[in-house]
Amino acid sequence: MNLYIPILAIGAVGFGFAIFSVLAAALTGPKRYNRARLEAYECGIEPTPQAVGGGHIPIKYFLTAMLFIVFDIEIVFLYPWAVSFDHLGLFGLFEMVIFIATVFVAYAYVWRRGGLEWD
Amino acid sequence: MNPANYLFVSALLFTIGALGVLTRRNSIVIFMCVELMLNAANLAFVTFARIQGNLDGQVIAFFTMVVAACEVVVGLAIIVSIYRSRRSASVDDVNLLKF
Amino acid sequence: MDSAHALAAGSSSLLVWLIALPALGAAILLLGGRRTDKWGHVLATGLSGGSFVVGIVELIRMLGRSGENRGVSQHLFTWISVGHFNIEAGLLLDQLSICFVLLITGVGTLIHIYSITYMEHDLDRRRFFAYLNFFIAAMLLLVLGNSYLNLYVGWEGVGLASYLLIGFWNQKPVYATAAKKAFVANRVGDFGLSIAIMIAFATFGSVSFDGVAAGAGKLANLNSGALTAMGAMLLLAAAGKSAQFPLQSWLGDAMAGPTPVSALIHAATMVTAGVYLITRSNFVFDRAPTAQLLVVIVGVITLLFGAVIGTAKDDIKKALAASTMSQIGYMILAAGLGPAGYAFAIMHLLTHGFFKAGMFLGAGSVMHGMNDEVDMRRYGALRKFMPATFVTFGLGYLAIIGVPPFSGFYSKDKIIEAAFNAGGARGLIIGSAALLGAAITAFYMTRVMIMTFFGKARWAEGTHPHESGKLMVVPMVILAIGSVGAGALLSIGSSLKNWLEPVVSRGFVEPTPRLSPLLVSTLAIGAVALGVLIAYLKYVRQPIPELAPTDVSIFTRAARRDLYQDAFNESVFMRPGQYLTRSLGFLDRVFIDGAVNGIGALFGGTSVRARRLQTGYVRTYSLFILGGAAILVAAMLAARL
Amino acid sequence: MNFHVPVIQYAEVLPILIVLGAAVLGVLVEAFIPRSLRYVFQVVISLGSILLAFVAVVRLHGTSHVAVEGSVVVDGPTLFLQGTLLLLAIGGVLLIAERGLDTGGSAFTAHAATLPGSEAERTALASGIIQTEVFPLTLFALGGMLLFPAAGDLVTMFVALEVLSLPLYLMSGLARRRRLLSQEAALKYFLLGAFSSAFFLYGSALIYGYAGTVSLSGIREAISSNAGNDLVLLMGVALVTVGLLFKVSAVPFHAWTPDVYQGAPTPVTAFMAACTKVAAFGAILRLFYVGLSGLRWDWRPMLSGVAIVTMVLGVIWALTQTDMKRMLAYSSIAHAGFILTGVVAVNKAGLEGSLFYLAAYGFTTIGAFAIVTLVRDSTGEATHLSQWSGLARRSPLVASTFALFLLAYAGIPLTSGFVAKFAVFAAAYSSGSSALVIVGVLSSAIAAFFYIRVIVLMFFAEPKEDGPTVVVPPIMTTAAITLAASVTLVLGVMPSSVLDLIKSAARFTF
Repeated sequence: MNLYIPILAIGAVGFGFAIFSVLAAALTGPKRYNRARLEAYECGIEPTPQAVGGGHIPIKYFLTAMLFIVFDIEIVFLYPWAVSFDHLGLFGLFEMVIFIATVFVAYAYVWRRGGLEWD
Repeated sequence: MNPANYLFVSALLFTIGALGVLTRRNSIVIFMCVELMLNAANLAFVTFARIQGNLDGQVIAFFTMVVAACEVVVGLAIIVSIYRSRRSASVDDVNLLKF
Repeated sequence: MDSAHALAAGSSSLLVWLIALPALGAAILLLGGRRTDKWGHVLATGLSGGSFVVGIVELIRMLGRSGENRGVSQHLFTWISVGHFNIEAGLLLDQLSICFVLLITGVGTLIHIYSITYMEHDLDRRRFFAYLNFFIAAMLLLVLGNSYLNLYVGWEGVGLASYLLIGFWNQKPVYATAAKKAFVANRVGDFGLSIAIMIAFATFGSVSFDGVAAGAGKLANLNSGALTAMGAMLLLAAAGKSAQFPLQSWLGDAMAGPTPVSALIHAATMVTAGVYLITRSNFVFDRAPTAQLLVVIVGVITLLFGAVIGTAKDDIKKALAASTMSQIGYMILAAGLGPAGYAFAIMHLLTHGFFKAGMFLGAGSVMHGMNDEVDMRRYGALRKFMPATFVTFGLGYLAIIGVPPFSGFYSKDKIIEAAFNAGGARGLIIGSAALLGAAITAFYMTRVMIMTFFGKARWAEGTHPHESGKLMVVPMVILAIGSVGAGALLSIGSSLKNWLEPVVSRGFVEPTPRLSPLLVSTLAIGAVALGVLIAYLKYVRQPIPELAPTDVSIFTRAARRDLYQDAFNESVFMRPGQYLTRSLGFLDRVFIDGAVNGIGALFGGTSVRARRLQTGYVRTYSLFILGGAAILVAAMLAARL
Repeated sequence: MNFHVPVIQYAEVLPILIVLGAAVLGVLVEAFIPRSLRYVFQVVISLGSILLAFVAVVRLHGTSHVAVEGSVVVDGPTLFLQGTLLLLAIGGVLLIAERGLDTGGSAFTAHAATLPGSEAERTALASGIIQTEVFPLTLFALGGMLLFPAAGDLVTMFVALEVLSLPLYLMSGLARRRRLLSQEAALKYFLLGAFSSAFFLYGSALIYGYAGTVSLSGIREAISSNAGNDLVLLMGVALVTVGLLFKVSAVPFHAWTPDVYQGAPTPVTAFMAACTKVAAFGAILRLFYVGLSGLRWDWRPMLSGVAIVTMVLGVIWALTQTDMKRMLAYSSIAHAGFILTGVVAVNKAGLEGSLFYLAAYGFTTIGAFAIVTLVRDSTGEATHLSQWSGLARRSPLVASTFALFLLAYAGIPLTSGFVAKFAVFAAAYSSGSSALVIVGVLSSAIAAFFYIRVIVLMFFAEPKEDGPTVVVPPIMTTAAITLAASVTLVLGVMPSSVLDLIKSAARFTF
């Protein structure tokens, strides 16, 4: 029991900390409109390239990032399987083939719909 | 080290994430705060797995990561499309639908 | 009083046919389409008559059983069964409902016959008959249902039939408006009924008449909150359906429908459903005196209200409608008097069913012969041209004003007597009001009579009044016979009272009357004579102008405008409703937004304060979620503390 | 190390596999089939797979088994809800596939990626391209929904939750007309949905910390043997509840509902409003009746409170709405409260009542939104209430059908809504929560007013001069409306066969 009560306390501390920091920022910080806070990355770095098409962020950037995340994450399941695939036998192989095939379908879709072309 | 400390960190992360959602204006940042909350849950899962002495929690963390990644993809797609039509990622600007 | 007594002792498999026959007719006519144009009306009339025959058979069977065992039921199917709760779709025919069954099917069939001629030239006659049959089926379901829920289904069904028939000629916007008014008033009433059902369910765990009666019998104290609330809600329902104060305003407009509809639905049957509801719920009202008092008050107000409006109407159907309202006020008043009055309420309902339906048919016959003219100032001297209509209408007139030995005398006189016998100042007040109502009734009905059938002809040009066809006259004659004889038949030897006793006033011992019946009768006849005399002086001695005079007293003006009931409704019901919705929107904007802004200012700092109106809502929503999560956590922990 | 090779009962999860497999197939169609043929392929695949899955569910009738290593439970409630979901999805897919209503061909934007109002959008519109990616998305969402009420552990539940949500986020943003509203709906739905699922996940972590397992039967045992720290358990339950109540749009987790229902393309709204609620309530029932039944004295007050607030506020907000879709959204919030009334009964009657209510509500909702798609003016659907005035003059059949759905929502006898309300209120009454019943009754009485208001408007008000036209329903929409209307009537007039089915099905396996 006693072990977990601090969770509540910490929650309260976290809550208080967040409120405190926001309030502190509001009270002590300069009160002017800051354009940087509305930027995509909110850290002073302007997304580049800038100004060519009126400040377009190239959509390719996001697309590539998204594709990377999708295909990168499948390794999460491959790794545990690789560690114990001899125990799992044919069953494991079969399931993994289905899994990879499904991911491959997504890949085929991206490829056919032009998601991999840079221009 | 007392595993409970990891739980404290996880609770802290979760609270910070939740308050971040409330206070931030940029939808990407809001979304990052949600990811923070998911990771807080992950940390809790892993810690509890350690405390309970079984591996379930660690496996669950894998699932959570994958789901979170999918969420990132969908979320980015939506946010980018709305940014392109409105030239703003601020959640304060999307309030045509109200009352 | 033995409330736990089951309402039905035996069972009968015939009951369903009462409803099924007219329902079948409606289905055939509606689905058959134009193919049934040729013979549809005959089929509809025949099926309605068939239902009447079944009713007669049931009556004969019922007479063969002893008083306590007369009720029969029929189980149809288990409608809803959840856990321990069962709702059976079942029918119940007892001494009370048989009265209604015979009235509905009997008068209904006569009106079917009458409509064959009346609607002859209407292209949509088949549809009209389909609706009529549908109405008969729904009305029978209303009075035969063995639970409040089955009653409710019939209740909605007659409502639907009523809108369909009021708006039957819905090309004219004014008719559509009338249908809308009826719809809204009835919705308010239905709201009351559904709340009453829910209260019954929440209190007794049952919605059948048996179950509620048993549950109410077990409640220890009189006037328990649940029963009073249920009674008040039932009264609201009755007021909506029966055009009682404060939901009375729709009845006059409902006269926009074809006249046979006015006779059947808005005079004889549907509008009396409220009286049935209150009488049927005697086990509720008898244990909720406060609700009963409310019933009496509503009855008294309406009977005077309707009578006063009746004095100023020039439209013959509206005058009759006002009179209907007033006569139902009498019935409601009687039903509010408890076991002493239920039987008289039903008696007046039955006699009124005859004479009022007959008078409406008479009015229809007059309109039929006068190119659909409804303004009585354009009538006059019709007795020579429409003798049959004149005689039948005249008999109905004698019945409604309560001239002995016509039927209205017996029933109205008993109600006035019962009102005086209520005792104390209360008895005196409601008794006097009922007497006053009788005098006014005599006045305005005499006025209708004189303006229509006597005096000089004030017809519009090109009008050639003529007697209506046989199929129209026969029903009028039959109803006229009813209006002459029904009162005596039901009243002599207290036959109806004894008949209904096992259902509505079991074990009730009649107190000794405070005023002698003879005195009350004399007073009543005196009041009637006074009313007739005034009308005679006013309308026979002086010529009747063809246009309504405008230099009239404020009372006439108020009565012409239905005692400002529309204005009243507008200010009492519509405005607050509009205000409520508007203020809700206002609350939304001020408080919700205000709160949003407040939170935004707290968390977002100064820049948000400057752009208060553009607060992002996603953030508010997530605040709801976070706050809700905190509350849920607190609630879970609190349950443990 | 003793290694246990998992066993998967493919036959028992066949309905889910069929739908998800068809979704993958749909993605392949998008990749390899020429554009002009895609629509036909997608419609055939979607409807065919749903029908096939329905047959599979019917064949599983009577199964009561914990499958896939405890992750999926195939029992009466699961199969009933899966069957309901599949039938609802047929209606939803028919609406989504409708091409005869919008002059542009379908309700969906051809290219979700093009800018609203840009040249590229006009080109895409002019080329007459039909959006077909929405079909696999629908099937993915449906697959998640089928899994949601069957989930035997919290992680499966979480995955199902995300699988059903992610496609819906995207589908909300696909409207052809009023695209800014649609995109806004997608963004709000996404951000709030992700936020609430984080609560669900954290709650699962806490429950795992208490019980040492995430399987519902394990949690049940842990609670009955009082295994660990109650504080962690109670907090975990509260947070998990947040995630689930968000999906059923209970107050105060409802805020997304009106915005998303209004902004999303109406066929998607129909699908989402009907199916999400069914699936999510299935999960709620399983979680609380199986996993947490030993804890009922703790969560009943909480859920009762939520039910009361949801009913009352949902109804009050709906009173002042002027937009049809928004009004239906608030009414769906109120209905979530009514269903919760059945849930908190925690007895067999409560389970039966909730299941029946879900089926009744689902079909009525599909039908009501289907009719919203029919009332259009030159700019698309005419959803403002004032535009509906006098609709019965122009199209008595459509207006009468809509009136039927509204009456069912209001719970008038002889419609499914009445039986459903009666069932849940009866269950709540028998479990002793009279207060809940009274609040429920009062709010349904208030609710009747705004439903009736629409009926009055349609039947008794004068039509507007430049009012919208009612499109003659094309074949697919007609089919969906007919399905919905007949179920609404049958469940109202002769509910006994369905009630009997539910009675035999309403037993959880664990």
